[in-house]
Amino acid sequence: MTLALIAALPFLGALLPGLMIRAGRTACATATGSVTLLALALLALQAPAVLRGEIVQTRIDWLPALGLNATFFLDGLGLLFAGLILGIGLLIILYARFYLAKSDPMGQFYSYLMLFQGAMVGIVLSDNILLLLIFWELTSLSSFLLIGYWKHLPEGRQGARMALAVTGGGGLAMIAGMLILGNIAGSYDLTVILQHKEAIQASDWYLPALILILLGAFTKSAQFPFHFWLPHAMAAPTPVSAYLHSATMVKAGLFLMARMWPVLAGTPEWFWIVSTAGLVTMVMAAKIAFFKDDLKALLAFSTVSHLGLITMLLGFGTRAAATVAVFHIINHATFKAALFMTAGIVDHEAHTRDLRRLGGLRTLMPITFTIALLASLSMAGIPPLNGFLSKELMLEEAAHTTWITPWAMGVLATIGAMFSVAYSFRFLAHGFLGPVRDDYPHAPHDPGPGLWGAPAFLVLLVVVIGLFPMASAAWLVDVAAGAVTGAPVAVKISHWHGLEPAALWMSIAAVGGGLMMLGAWAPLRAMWDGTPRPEAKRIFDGIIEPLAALARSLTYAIHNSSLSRAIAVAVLAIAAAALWAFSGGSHAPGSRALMPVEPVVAVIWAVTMAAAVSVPFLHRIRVVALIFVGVVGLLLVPFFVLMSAPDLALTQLSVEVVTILLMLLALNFLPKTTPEESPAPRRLFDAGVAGIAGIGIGWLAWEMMTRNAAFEPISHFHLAQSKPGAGGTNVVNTILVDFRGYDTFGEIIVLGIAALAIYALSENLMRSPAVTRRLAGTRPEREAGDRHPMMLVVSTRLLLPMAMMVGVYIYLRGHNMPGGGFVAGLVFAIAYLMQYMASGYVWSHARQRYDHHVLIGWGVLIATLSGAGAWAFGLPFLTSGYEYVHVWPLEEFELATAAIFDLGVFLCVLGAVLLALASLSRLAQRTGEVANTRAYDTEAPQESR
Amino acid sequence: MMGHWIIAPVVLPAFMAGLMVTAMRNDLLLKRVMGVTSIVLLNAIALALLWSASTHGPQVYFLGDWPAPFGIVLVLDRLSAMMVMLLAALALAVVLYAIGSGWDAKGAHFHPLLQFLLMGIGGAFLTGDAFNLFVFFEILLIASYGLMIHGGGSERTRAGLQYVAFNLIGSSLFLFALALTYSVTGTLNIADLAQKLPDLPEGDAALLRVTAVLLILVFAIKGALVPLQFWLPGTYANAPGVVAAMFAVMTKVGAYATLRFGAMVFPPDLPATGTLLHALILPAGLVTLVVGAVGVLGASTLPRLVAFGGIASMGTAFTAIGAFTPATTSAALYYILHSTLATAAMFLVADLVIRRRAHARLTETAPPIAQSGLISALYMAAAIAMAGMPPLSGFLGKLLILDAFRDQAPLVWSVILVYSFLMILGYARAGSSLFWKPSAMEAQPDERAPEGLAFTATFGLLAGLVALTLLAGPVTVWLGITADSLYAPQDYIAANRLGEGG
Amino acid sequence: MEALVAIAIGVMTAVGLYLTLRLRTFPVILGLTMLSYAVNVFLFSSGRLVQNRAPIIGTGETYTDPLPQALVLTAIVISFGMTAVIMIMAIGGFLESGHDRVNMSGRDQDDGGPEAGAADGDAAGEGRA
Amino acid sequence: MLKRLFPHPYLSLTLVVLWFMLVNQWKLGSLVMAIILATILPLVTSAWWPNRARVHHPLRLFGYTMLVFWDIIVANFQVAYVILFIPRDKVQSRWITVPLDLKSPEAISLLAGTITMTPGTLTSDMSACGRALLIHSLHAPDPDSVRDQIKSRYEARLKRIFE
Amino acid sequence: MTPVLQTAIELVIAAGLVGGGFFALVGSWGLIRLPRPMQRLHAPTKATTIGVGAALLASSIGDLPQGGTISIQEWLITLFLLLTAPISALFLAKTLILRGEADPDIPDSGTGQPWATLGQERPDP
Amino acid sequence: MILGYALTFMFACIALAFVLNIWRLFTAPTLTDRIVTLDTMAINALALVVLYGIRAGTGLYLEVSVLLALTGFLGTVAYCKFLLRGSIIE
Ligand code: NA
Ligand code: NA
Repeated sequence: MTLALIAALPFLGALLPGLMIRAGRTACATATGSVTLLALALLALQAPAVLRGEIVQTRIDWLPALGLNATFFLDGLGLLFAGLILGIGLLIILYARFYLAKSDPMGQFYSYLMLFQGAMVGIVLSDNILLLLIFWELTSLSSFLLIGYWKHLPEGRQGARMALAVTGGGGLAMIAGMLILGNIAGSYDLTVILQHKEAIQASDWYLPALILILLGAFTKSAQFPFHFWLPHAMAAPTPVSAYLHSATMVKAGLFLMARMWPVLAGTPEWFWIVSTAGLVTMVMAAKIAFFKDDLKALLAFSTVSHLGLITMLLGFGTRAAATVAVFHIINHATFKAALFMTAGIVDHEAHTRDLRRLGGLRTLMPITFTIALLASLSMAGIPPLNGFLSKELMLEEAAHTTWITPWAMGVLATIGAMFSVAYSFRFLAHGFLGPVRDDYPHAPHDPGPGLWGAPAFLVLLVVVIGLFPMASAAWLVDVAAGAVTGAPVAVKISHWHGLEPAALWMSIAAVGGGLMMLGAWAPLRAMWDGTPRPEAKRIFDGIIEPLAALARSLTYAIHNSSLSRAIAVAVLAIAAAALWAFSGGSHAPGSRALMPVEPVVAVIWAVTMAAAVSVPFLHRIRVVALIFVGVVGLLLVPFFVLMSAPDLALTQLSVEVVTILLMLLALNFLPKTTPEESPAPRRLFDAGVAGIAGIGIGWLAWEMMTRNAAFEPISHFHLAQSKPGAGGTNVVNTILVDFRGYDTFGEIIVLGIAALAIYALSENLMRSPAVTRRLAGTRPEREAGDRHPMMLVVSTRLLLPMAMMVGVYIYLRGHNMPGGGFVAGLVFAIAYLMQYMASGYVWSHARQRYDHHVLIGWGVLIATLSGAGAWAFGLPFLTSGYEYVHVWPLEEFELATAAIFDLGVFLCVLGAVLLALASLSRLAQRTGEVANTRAYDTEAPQESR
Repeated sequence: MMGHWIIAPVVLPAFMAGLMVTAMRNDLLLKRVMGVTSIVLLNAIALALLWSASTHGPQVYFLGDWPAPFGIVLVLDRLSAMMVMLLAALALAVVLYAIGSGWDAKGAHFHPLLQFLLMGIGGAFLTGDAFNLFVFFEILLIASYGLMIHGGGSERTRAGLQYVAFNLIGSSLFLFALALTYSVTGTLNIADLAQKLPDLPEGDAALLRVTAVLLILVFAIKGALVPLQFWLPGTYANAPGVVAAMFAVMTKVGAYATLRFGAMVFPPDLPATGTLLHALILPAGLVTLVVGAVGVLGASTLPRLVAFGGIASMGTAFTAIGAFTPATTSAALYYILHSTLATAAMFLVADLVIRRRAHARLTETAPPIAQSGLISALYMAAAIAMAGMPPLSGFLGKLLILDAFRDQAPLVWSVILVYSFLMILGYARAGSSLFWKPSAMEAQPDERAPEGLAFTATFGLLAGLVALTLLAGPVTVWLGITADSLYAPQDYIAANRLGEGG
Repeated sequence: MEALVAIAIGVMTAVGLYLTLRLRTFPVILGLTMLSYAVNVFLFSSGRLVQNRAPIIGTGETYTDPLPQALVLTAIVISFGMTAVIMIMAIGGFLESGHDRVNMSGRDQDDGGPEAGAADGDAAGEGRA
Repeated sequence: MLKRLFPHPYLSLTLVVLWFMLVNQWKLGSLVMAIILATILPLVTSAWWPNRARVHHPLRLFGYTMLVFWDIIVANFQVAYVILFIPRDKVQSRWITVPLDLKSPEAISLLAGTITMTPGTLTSDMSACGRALLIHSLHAPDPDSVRDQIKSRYEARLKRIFE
Repeated sequence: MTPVLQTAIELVIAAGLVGGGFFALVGSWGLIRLPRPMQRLHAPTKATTIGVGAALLASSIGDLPQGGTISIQEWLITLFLLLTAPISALFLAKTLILRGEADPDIPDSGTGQPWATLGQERPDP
Repeated sequence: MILGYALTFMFACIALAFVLNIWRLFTAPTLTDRIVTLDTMAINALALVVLYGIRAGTGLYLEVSVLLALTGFLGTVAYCKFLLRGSIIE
C-alpha cells in the first residue's frame, strides 16, 4: 500500500495549495512541501529493503478486464528516480516560494507542480505499463499547464503547446508500442514483461514496438530530432525549468529506456537507433548551447546534450555503459538543477538572463557566483567534481565502442565534451567574470537564503559526490544499475585511472579545445551568426500551422453547410452500399401472381406520373408546383380506395387538404418564385442522383410486391383477433388503437410536439425586430378589397356544424368501419380552418373558449391515462376492454376503452393542427393587417351579438 | 421483476409534458419544478431498472396485453437499462444547467420539449419492435427539432432546417427499410426477427442484405457516421449549448440501434448477412474518426470544434461496434458511456464560454470572460476527456478499444492514435487561444450571475467521468456480460414468449 | 399492376429527391412531401397489392394485410407533423435573414456567438450553386 | 330557454336529417345520437353565427329547393350544348349586374349559390356594399332577360321565404 | 321485386352512369375548349357536379336490383357538392377579376360602390 | 350486363376527363385555370371513388367521397384566397 500512497500523495497534495493559499504564501509552500516531504519519508522507509536487493510491490485491481491495474513496484531504479523527483521537488518548492512574484497565483502553481510530481512518481513506480502510460501522458498535460503558467507570454503559450504536441504525441506512439509488448508477453505487468526478453526480441513485432516506444522516450527526453521543444519550454518560470527540464520530466524518457533496457537492449536495432540518436543529440545540442545568449536557453541545450550523452550510453547496450548512464543521471540532476536555479536567481535579481547584458556579477553576487562556479565546473567535467567522474567513464565507454568506425564514436564524444567545456566556461565568463557593468536592468545583489539555499544544497552534493563517490553515490549507482541491467553491479569510481585510458587524453583535449573556443568567441560567434540554420519554432509552426490550415480548409470544404451536397452524398453512398449488399447474396425472383392492369387504372396512373414528373420542370413558380404536387396527392386517394385501403384514403385526403392550407399559409411569407441557380450540369447531376435512388427504390418495390413473405405475416393474428379480442371489425383501426396502440400513442405525441415547436418558433419570430420589418413587406402588390366575402361566411355557418357532425361520425364508427380519431380530428381541424378562412383568425379565435395548447395537453393526458388505466386492473399499459351495452329502447351498442384512447388521439390531432396553423396566422397578423370586428366585410346587412 | 415500471421512462415524461402544456404553460417556476422532479424520478426508476435487468435478466412488457410478436413489446435488458440510465443521468445535468443558465427561459416550451425528448429516446432504447423504434425515433427527432431552434435566431433556424430536412430523408429511408423487413419476414418484433432470420430461404438473402444495410445506414445517419455526418456540425454548433449537450445521447441512439440490430438481428454468424455489416461499418467508423479529428483541428469556432469532437467520438464508437465481437462491443459500450458524458460536458463548457465571450471564433481575440479560471479548468478536464487523455475514462475507453482490436492492430491502432494526436493539438490550440490569449487579458470581465446550478451540472458530468474511471473494473465486467448477451440472445428471445398467443 | 406501382414509387422518389437537392427551402419541402408519398406507397405495398379486400371484418372471406395500412397511417401523420415543422423553419429562416436559401454561407457557419442571431443576411448573397 | 338551447332550429333539423344520411340506417339509437348532436353542434358553433336566420315559410323553402334542382339539371344540358356545339367564337358571354332587394345575408348567399348552379350563370362578385351581384353569363344573347329571370324566378321567392 | 322493376332500376342506374360519365367529360372538355377564362369557369361548376351527381344516384340505388336498400349517404355527398361548388366558383371568378384575366368591360355595380374585389380595403367601423 | 357496360363507359369517361385535365394543367394560360382544373380533378376523383365503390359493390368507400365533397372546395378557395389576399387566414 505504501507505494500507492507515495504515488497518490502528490495528487492529494495538489488539492492543498488551492485551499492553503488563503492562509498566505508561506503556509501554502509549507503545506505543499510537507506533502512532498512525507512522500520522501515514506520512500526512505522502503529504501533499506530495496538496498538489500528486494523488490517492494503493491497491487490494487482496477481494470482487470484490460490488464490495467494499479500495480506499483520499487527497485533500485525506481528508488533512484523517485528520490530525485521528490528530493529535488522539495527544493523546487522552497525555491519557488521566493522566486514567484506577488502577482503570480501561487496556489495554482503549486497545484500544477504537485500534479506533475505525482505523475512523475507514478511513472517510476508503476509496475503496469498501461498505468505507466497514464502517468506518462499526465506529465505531458501537467507540464503543459506549467509551461503555460505565465498566460500573458505568447512564448509560454506556444512553448506549452509545442511541448504537449511533441511529448503527448510521442506518448501516443508509446501506447501502441507498450500494447505490443504486453501482447507478446501476455501481460501488461512490467515485472512479467521484463522476463520475456527472448520472446520479445524474437517477435516480428519487436522492431515496431521498439520504434514506437523510443518515439515516446525520445520525445520526452528531447532527443534528436525531437529536441526542439525543450528550449521553447523555457518560457516557463525558472522553478519549472529546473524541475521539469533538468531533473525530472526529460529524464522520464531516460528512465523508460533504462526500465525497458533488459528486454529491448542488446540488439543491433537498439544499438544503432539509440546510440546514434544520443550521440547526435549530444554533439549538436552542445554546439547550440555554446552560442545561446539566454542563460536558460544555454542550460536547456546543455541539458539536451547531456540527455543525449546518457541516451548514447544506454544505447551501447553494455552493462558498464548502463552503469555509467545511471551515475551520470545522478550527477546531471545535481549540477543542472543548481545551475537552473542560479540562472533564475540572476534573472530574478538583474531582471535579465541575457549573457550579452551580464558580466561582472562575481563581485556583486558572491554566493551565487560560488554556486554557479562549482556547478559549471562540474558540468564542464573538471576534477574533482562529480561531473568529471561520470564524464571520464563515459569517454572511456565511447572510446571502446565501434560506431561505423572504431574511432568515430570517441572523436565525436570528445567534440561533444569540448563544446560542453566551452559553454560551461562561457556561462561563467560572460555571466560572472569581467568588469562590473552599470547598465543592468536592475541592480543585482545576492538574494536571501530562501533562494540560494536550494542550489547551495545541490552544489554541496556536487562536491561531496565528486570527492567521495564511493561513499556517497556508489551504493545508489549499484542498486539502480543493478535494476537496469538485471544483474548485481558493484561499481568502482575513482579520480585517477592512470595514464593508459583513452579517456584521460580525450578529457584533456576537450578541456583544452573548450578553452580555445571560448578564447575565439568573437570570430566563432560571427561565423555562427553567418550560418543559416533551421529555427525549431519555425519548423514546428511550419508543420503544425499548415496542418491546422489544411484541416480547416478540408473541414470547411467538406462541411460547407450545403444540404444538397449532404443529401447527394448520402443518397449515392446508400445506393452504393445497398447495391454492394445485394450483389453479395443469392436472389430468387418473386413468384407471386401479379395483378392484371386495367386500362382505366393505367390511364390514371399515367396522369399521376405526368403530374409528378412535371414538378421538377416547373417548380420555380411555387404555387404551380404546389398544385402539381397536390394533384399527385389527390390521386393517391383513389389509389388507396382501389387497393382496399379506405382508412388510408380518408387519412391521405384529410392530411392533403391540411397540408395544402399549411403550404399556402407558409408561401404567403416566402418568395413566390424560385430563381434558377444551379447550372445545367449540376441539374443533370442532381437528376442522376435522384434517378439512381428512384430506380433503386422502384426496383425494391417490385421485388417486394412480387414475392410472398418468407414467414406467415403477423397480421394474421390481427385479422383473427380484431373482433373477438379487440372488439372492432375495422382491423386497421384495432391495430391503431389496440394491437399497436403504442405506435399511435407515439404518433400523436409527434404531432403535439410539432405544434409546440412551431408555436415556440413563431413566438421567437414575433419578438425579432428584423422579422417584424420583413413581415411588413410581405403584402402582395395587388389585393382584393374584401377579406371575408359574405357568401363564404354564410356557407361556413352551415358547413361548420355539418363538418363537425361528419367528424363525430367518423370518430364513432372508426372502430368498426373506416375512420377513427385521427381522421375525425383532422375533419374537425378542417372545419375550424374553414371558419378561420371565412371570418379571419382574430374574429374567429376571439369566439373560441379554450387555447389550442389545452387540446394537445388533454389529448396527451387522456391517451396516457386511458393507457395507464389498465394498471388499475393489473394489466399492461394500453390494454383495452370492450362491452356490448343494451339500454332500452336503443339497439345494442359497443363501449370500448379504446375509444377513450382514440379520443385522446382526436384531441391531440385537432389541437396540434390548430396550434400550428394558428401560429402561422398570428405571424400573418404582423404583416400590418387590421383585425376585423365583424364576421364579413360587406357593408349592408350585418348582424351583431 | 420490474412489471409496469418498464414503461415508466416513456409514460412519466409524456404525462409530465402533457401536464405542463395543459396546466402550467405560463408558469416557468412550476415547469422547472416539474421538469426536475420528473427527471429525478426518472433517475430513480432507471436505477431500479438497471438493477433489475442485471439481476433478473431480460424482461418483456407486453403492451396492450397482446402476445409477441403481434403486439408491441418493451424489452428491458442490460443494454437498454444501461442506456436509459445514461439518458436519465445526462438529463439531470442538462435540466439543471438549463435552469441555472436561464436557457429554458429563452423561448416557449423548453421543459415540455425536453420531457418529450426523454420520452422519445427512452422509448427507442426500450422498444422491442422495429417499427415502434421508428416511431420513437421520430418523437426524439421532432422534440430535438423543437429544442434545436429553441431561442430562435437566423442561423440557428437555418441550421435547424438542414437538420430537419436531412433527417426527414433519413426517416424515409427508415420506412423503406421497415417495409422491406416486413415484406420479407412478415414480422416486426426484434426477437422474432432474431429467431426467424436464420431460417430465411436462400432466395431472399440478397433482399435481406439490402434490408440490413438500409436499416443500419438509418442508424448511421443518427450516429453521424461518415459519409452521413454532414448534418451534425451545423446542427450541434448552432443548437443552444444545453440542447447540444442533450444531443450527445441522441447520436448514441444510432450507435445503440446499430448494436441491437447488428449484434442480435443480423449477427456475424447469420448466413445471409455474414460479415456484411462489419465490412460496412468498421471502415466508415475509422474514416469518421479521422474526419472528426481533422474537424477538431480545423474548427474555427468553439461550438464547431466540439461538434467535430462529437463526430470523432462517434467514429470511435462505431469502429468498436463495427467489429461485432463481444470484446469490441464491451469496449464500445464503455466508450459510449464515457463519450456521452464527455461530449455533453464539453458542450456545457462551450456554452459557459460562449455566453460570456463576445464571439465564438477561435481565431480572433475577445475580451476576458467572467469566471475564466473555473471555466478554463472545466475546459481542460472536458478536453482531456474528449481527447482520450489520461487520467479520465476516455483514455481507458481508448485502451479498451485498442486492446480489443489487437488482431487488426496496424490499421485500427494507427488511425486511433493519429486521431488522438490531432485531437490533442486541436483542443490545446483552442484552449490556449480561448483562455490564454494575451489580448484577452486587457479589460476586466463583465460581472455575471454566478450560475451555481450551471456549474454544478457541468461538474456533475465530469464527476460522472471520474466515477467511470475509478469504477472501470466493475463497470467493464458488467459490460462484458452485457456484450456477451447481445451475441447470445436466447434469454432475450425467450423473454418475448414468442408464439404463445398465435 | 405491380410494375406500375413500382414505377410510380420510383418516379415519386426520384422527383422528391431531385427537389430536395434544390437550393431554396420551398422546393426542398415540396420534394420532401413528394418523397413521403413514395414512402407511404412503398410501405403500403409491403402488404402487397390486393383489390376489394378491405380489412373490415365481415365484408368478405379474405382480407388484405391490414398491418402495413396501419403503419402507413402512422407514417402519414408523422410526416405531416414534420412537414409543418420544417415549413415554419423555412419561414423563420426567410424572415430572419431575408433570403430563403437552404445552405448557409461561409460567414454564417462561423458565427455561433450570441450576436449571430441578430445578423442580417441580406448581404450574404453569394451565388453558391 | 328553448331558444337558447336551439339557437338555429332549422340548422338543428338539418343536422338530424344529415345524421341519418351519414349513418345510412334507420335505428332508434341513430335518432338519439342525431338529437344529441343536433343540439350540441349548433351550440358549439353558435358563437360564429351570432344572428338568427328567420325562415318564414319553411315549406316554400323546400319548394324552392326542388325548383333549383330541376333548374340545375336543365342548366347542365344547356351548358353541355354550349360547350359541345356552339362554335368557340360564337359563344356570347356577358357580364350582368343584378341589384339586390334581399337584405338577409343567408338569403343573398342562397341566391348567389342558386345563380351559380343554374342556367349558364355564375355569381362572380358582390358590390362592396352588398347591394348588387356581379353575374357572368356563359351564353346570353339577351342579358337583360337573364337578369329579369333571376330576379323573378329566384329572388322574389327568396324574399318571400326569408323576409 | 319484379324482374321488370329490376330491369327498370338497372336502366336508371345505367342511365345515371352514362349521363354522369358524359357530363364529367363535358366539364373537363369545356375547360379546354372554351376560349376565355371566365367561360371556362362554367364548365366544371355545372357539368362536373351533375356528372358526379348522376354517378351518386346510380350508387344510391345500386343495391336495389340485388334486393338491397336505397343508400342515402350519396345524397349527402351531392348536398355537400351543391353547397360548396358556388363558393369555389365565386372565389375563382374573383381571382380572375382581380388579376385582370376575366372578361373586360365589367359593368358598374349601380350601387355607387365598386365590386368588392376591385374596391379598397374597408376598415371595420 | 348493361350495368357493366355503363360502368365501363363512365370509367372510360372519367379516365379521359383526367387526361384532359392533366393536359389543361400543363397548357393552362392562367394560374386561375390551373386552380379550376385542380377543382375539377377533385370532383373527378370523387367520381372515380364512387365508381370503384359501385364496382366493388360496397359502401365502404363512401366516406371518402363525403370527405372529398366536404373538403375539396377548401383547397380551391385557399388557392384563390392566396392569390387574392396573400394570406389565406387573416
Ligand atoms: Na387490448
Ligand atoms: Na348558374
